[in-house]
Amino acid sequence: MRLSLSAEDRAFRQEMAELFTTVVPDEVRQTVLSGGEISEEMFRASQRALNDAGVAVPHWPREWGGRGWTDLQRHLWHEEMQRAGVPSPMPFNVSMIGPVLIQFASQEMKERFLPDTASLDIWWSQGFSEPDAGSDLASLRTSAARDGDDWIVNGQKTWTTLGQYGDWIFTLVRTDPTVKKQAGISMLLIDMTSPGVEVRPIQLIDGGHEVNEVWFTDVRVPGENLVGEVNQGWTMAKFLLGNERVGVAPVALVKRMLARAKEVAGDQLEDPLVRARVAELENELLALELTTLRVVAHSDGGEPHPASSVLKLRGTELQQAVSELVVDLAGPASLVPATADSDLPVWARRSAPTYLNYRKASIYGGSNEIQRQIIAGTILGL
Amino acid sequence: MRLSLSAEDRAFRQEMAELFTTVVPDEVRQTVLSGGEISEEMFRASQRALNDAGVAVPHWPREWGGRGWTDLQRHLWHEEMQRAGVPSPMPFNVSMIGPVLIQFASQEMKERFLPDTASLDIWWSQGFSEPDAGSDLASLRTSAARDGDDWIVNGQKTWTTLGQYGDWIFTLVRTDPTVKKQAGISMLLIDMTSPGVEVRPIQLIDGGHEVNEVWFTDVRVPGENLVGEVNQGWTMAKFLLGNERVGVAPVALVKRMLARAKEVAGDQLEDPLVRARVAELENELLALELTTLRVVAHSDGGEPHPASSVLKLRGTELQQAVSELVVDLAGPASLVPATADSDLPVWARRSAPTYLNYRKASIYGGSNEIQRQIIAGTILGL
Amino acid sequence: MDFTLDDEQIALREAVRGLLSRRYGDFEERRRSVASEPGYDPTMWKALAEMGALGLPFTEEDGGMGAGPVEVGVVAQEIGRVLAPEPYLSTVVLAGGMVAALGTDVQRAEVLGPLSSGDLHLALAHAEPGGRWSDGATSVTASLVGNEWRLTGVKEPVLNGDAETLVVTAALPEGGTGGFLVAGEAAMRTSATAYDGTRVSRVVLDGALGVPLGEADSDASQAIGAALDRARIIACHEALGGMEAALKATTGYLRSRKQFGVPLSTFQALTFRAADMYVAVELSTSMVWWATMVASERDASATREAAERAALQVSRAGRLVGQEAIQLHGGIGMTAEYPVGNITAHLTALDHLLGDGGHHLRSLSQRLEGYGAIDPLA
Amino acid sequence: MDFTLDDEQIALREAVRGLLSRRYGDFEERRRSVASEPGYDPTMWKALAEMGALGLPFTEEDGGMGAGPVEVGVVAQEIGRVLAPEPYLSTVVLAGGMVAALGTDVQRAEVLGPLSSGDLHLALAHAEPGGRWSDGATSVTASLVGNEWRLTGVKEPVLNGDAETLVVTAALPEGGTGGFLVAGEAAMRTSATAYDGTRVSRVVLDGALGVPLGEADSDASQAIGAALDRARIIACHEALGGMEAALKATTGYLRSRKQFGVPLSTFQALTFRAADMYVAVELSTSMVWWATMVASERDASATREAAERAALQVSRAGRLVGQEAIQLHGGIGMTAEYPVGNITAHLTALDHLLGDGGHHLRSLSQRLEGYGAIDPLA
Repeated sequence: MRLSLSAEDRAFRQEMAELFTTVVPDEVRQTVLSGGEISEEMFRASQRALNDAGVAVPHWPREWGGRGWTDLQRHLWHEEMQRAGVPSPMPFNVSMIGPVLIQFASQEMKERFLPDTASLDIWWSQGFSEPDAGSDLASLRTSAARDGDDWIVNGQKTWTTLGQYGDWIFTLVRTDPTVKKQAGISMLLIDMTSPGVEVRPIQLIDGGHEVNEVWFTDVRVPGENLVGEVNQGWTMAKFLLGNERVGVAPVALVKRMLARAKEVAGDQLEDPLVRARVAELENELLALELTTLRVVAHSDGGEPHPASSVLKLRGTELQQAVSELVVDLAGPASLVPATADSDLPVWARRSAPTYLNYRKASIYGGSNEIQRQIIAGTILGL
Repeated sequence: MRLSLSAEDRAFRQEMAELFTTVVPDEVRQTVLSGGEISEEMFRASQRALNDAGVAVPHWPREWGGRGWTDLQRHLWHEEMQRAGVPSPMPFNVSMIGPVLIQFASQEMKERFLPDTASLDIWWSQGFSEPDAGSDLASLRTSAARDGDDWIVNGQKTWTTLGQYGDWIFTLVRTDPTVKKQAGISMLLIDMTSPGVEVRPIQLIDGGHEVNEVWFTDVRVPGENLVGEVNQGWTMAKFLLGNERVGVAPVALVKRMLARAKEVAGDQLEDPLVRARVAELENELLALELTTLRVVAHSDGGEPHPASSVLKLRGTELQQAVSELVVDLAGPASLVPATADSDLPVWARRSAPTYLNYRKASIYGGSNEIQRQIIAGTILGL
Repeated sequence: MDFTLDDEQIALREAVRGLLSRRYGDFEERRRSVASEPGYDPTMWKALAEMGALGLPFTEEDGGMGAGPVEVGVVAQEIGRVLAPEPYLSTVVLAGGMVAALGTDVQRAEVLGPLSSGDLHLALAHAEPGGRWSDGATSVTASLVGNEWRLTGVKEPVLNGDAETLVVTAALPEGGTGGFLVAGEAAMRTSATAYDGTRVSRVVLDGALGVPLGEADSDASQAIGAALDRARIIACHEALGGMEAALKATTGYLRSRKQFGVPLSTFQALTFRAADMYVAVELSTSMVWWATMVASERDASATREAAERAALQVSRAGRLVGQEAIQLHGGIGMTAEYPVGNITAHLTALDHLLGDGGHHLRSLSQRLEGYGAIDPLA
Repeated sequence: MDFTLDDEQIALREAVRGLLSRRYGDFEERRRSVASEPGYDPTMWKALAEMGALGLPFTEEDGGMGAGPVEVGVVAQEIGRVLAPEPYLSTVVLAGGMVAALGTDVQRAEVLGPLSSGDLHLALAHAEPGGRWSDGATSVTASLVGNEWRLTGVKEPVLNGDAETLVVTAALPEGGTGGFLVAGEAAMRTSATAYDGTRVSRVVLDGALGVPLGEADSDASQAIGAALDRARIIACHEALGGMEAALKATTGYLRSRKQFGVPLSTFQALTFRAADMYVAVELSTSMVWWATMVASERDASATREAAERAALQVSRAGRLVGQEAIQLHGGIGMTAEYPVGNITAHLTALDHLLGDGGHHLRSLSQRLEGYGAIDPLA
């Protein structure tokens, strides 16, 4: 048992804090810190800067740009990044397709894709969810049929986050409809400029455009774009989803939200009920942060720590609770749109759409019901 | 829509309030109002007094002592009774076996049992639950085998509330083990002084003795003690359980608990967090009371109002929440037993056992899980 | 004690429901109304007027229908059920209610008659930047210049503030707050569409001419507060309609949507949560109708308390129902083209329009010593 | 940053767990110990002493083992797991901790050595009727009669107050609070068994002779508060052991118990609630070990805050876990002969012993402006 960081980790943390505030464009950081919307260009510029500084993909193998850090160091990296207002490297690239390629792809495919994946010169979209599949991913229907060396893809993906910026999309497709549903799935990389690929926006309740439908109509995909072996896609999907475990609790983000709520609360912080609500949330958040630290400090090399399963569940709950607090602090000002000509502060006018937007947090990326199922089933044996 | 009671109902309410404070022994009422424990004698004296005043079984048919009141009047009767600190007439008698006998028993059996049931000269116990049945009542195992005109009963019942005072017990017994489980059940009335009946106390976590196991070993029961027809027991059980609907939300009781909490809170009521907690509970309780009124004002003769299903669920939740509040108000004084030589107020020393005791409220008499299942299934069609 | 609608009230409900569901039964139509100018359907507004719905809260002498909170609540529930964007709450209930509360006989007849017939659009400019649901005004001030009242300051947010006539509250020179009628064009107004589809405006007054509602220069805070309380109760009805619709959509979805080869209603963890939504809706229903009866039959102080109680209950319930409705739907609940997420958005907006749960709880908890236990039958 | 026990600590845990589970693995044995005099098993107490568990918090000079909060926490968790009735928290942690905090070198050696060897029983008389977890004493007063300190007043509740020696806090003549050693027989004591099986006493002092702990007549409130904070953290460990046991019993029950012909674990609404219990236990675990490390490595003010944070978290979690454990068991969870309900009772008692969640939340919320965000790595 030791409370403090080692001298080495403390120095590392310091180094990260300095690095993030120097290499990433100030405009990006200020936009993030003030709760603004980040443009495609900002995302790309930020990740390019991180990659140039060698800190975009620290968890990858060294030969592809990794750093061989401990999980604790990766945690510190991530937390300092959040704290500095630096957008996380695009997860579709660095946490999803990157590791899959490293694990399953041919050397040739790795060389072709990994460098641009790390730098976000290729912006990847995720083509997993389908309208009729939801949490039951394996029942997907998008088909890929052989045509010579190529594949002809037809079908529809949905909930494709930031798909409007995507250069390529990694998809799960059904390559063998005759076998058990998990067995007939493959992973295919598709250039989103290919004829027959159409991205259609889905407008969300907060008014934003964040997710998309991606339609494939007779899209021809070269055979070399198949990752690994045919019908091995389910294995890759499970590998990919399992990789999400570290750093999934958005602790630093929620901390920043809550600290900001205290700042903007003004006089309302004199109200004992508001104080108690904030103090309770701070405590819950501390418990989550400490749980994250418990997990990352002891997960090197071994099995995932069982407590890691609580991180996403609790993290999204707290994120939602803090966003709800902010709407209540905003009060009637929450009714005024951020874009309106108004005397009211922008944080207040952004509060309700943000609250509504975060309702997604407990749905996407493994809903909280799925998380509870994992805890009940895998950990508690129920 | 009309807010006020009709002049008639208002007069009725007044009449009830006066009646309860005059006919029921003061000792009983003071014990109830101060949160003390009611003895067997007090229960019997109180119900006898109510019966003598003609208000023990108002919902029965007139020929057996009923009054032909509206559901609203019955509600007012019940609320005023609670408010006056009068223990409700024993539910096993007046709400369970009484109505079953009225509906299913022979004229002879009615004449034999109903008057003593109304007056509590027979104290009935309920013999439904079994150790391996729980909420799945129909899987009961206690058997009754024919022996000439008699039945020989073997088996075990459990969670028999106040069984230590019981004179008779109405039981569900398996009379035909060869058919579908619901089909082979009958209802048998058993004199608890019969040889082979043994009542064993179950000590609860609050230290009290409130429930019992009842064991039957070759208990001989005269054939005339069978209610209605053989193998008709499941119908009676369903009828009985369905009868519990009106007045199941212990609104007046919880209101009294909460009003008392405000009284004893003293200085703590200056704390805004305590005030808010009390105010929120009061509001929740008002919503429940109004829902009860909505139900009773419109359920005469027809189907039960769908909202009636929320009454027990929410009533027990609030009862538990108020009992938890009282422990917190008591603070460290809650650690001292009520029986100890102490300077600390008795309410504080009773608070924790009461809180623990009320955990039963969401388990017994149709657990809250069963209530949610009824709502989801019957009302929402899920 | 009677919680049932009479035959006339039921007929009203069916008529309004029929009208609204013909227009907005297809949710795409609601989106279209919101997206077009003026943010709702003027034809529907006229139809509501013809049905008598707009005049319900006003006396016949004032040109209204002489009905009361129960009837207005009936209409608001139906509006909430389909998220109809017509400005019933803002124009009829808030602005009209303020004129009814403060205006002279002549003013009431002049304003409420045309309002009831759908010919006059009215908006209430009461909220002020930085304010939190107070009865009075502080940052907009009224001053007497010669014998004319001139109003100066900013009002925001103002629902549907691009109306022809504004009802403006303003701080009076001698203290207290008064109400004024201001011609729309006398103010500088900018409008935008809020996240729930409502039109909200910023109204800047720079010496705008105001006609005092009722007696000039006498504090009307109490009457303003009473009008707000009545509007709070009607807002609860609108929320109730929304909650019922969200619950219905959710149970329908659980029954029909399949996952892992079986309907979602097979998953007990989900159906139990739907049951909890139902409980919340039923409890709110009781509380809101009770508050409506209090508003019909009792005085302003009883109505204030009832309005706070109903608003607190509906705030809690609305959050639970809105959040769970989205969660139980999954991704589709987040989309703008599906009703459920929009209901949640509107419940959120209603919750913060006239005072949220925390606001009312604070107020209720200040009066705790005034009684032992609440007795709704007293 | 390291949340793992070292080998020695693991060995300690295994040894204590082995000892306790041999004695109390059968829950009936625990009931027997509680029902007999003195409310626990003196043989077990001696065995704990021999294992070194009683001396863990005290320095070797004082006759202890020179270990720290981590080791004491390890023992408390195991005690909580089987609800062992031995008065570890009251005698070693609370009373012994107070002597360690306030006593002179000589006093510490005189008291803590025999305490560590199990030869001296000690109880802390600090709580006062009507008091709510304050650091100081008010109703028991100390006064100097000649050159002897005389204590007068009532202490209640006192855990295991029939001990040979009492550590009594008392208000000093010049203000502030001091600690005193009082011979058990110098007080009038009545004892009873609390609802969770703990022995609690009322201690009446009527001019009882008290030997000042440390310097006479100097305010020791801060040191008393610091000792209480350390005990709060250890109480959290005891609760943690109880919560883990309750969760384990509940999942075991859901797996094995059949209803409607299938195991309860078939019902998703139940398994999801078990998952929420697990979440609460994990979060508490993190917080309690963190607070323990703070107590080991940081100053009194950091430890106070950490103790409050841990106690708040454990209060919330303990209620959820205790309530749900009973509910998911159904009727059997209510019975005295089954462990789960008793765990809930003990969690309730621990929650109200040294300050409940609300108490600590109040305190934490007063310091809100002191920081932007909490940084446990700072």
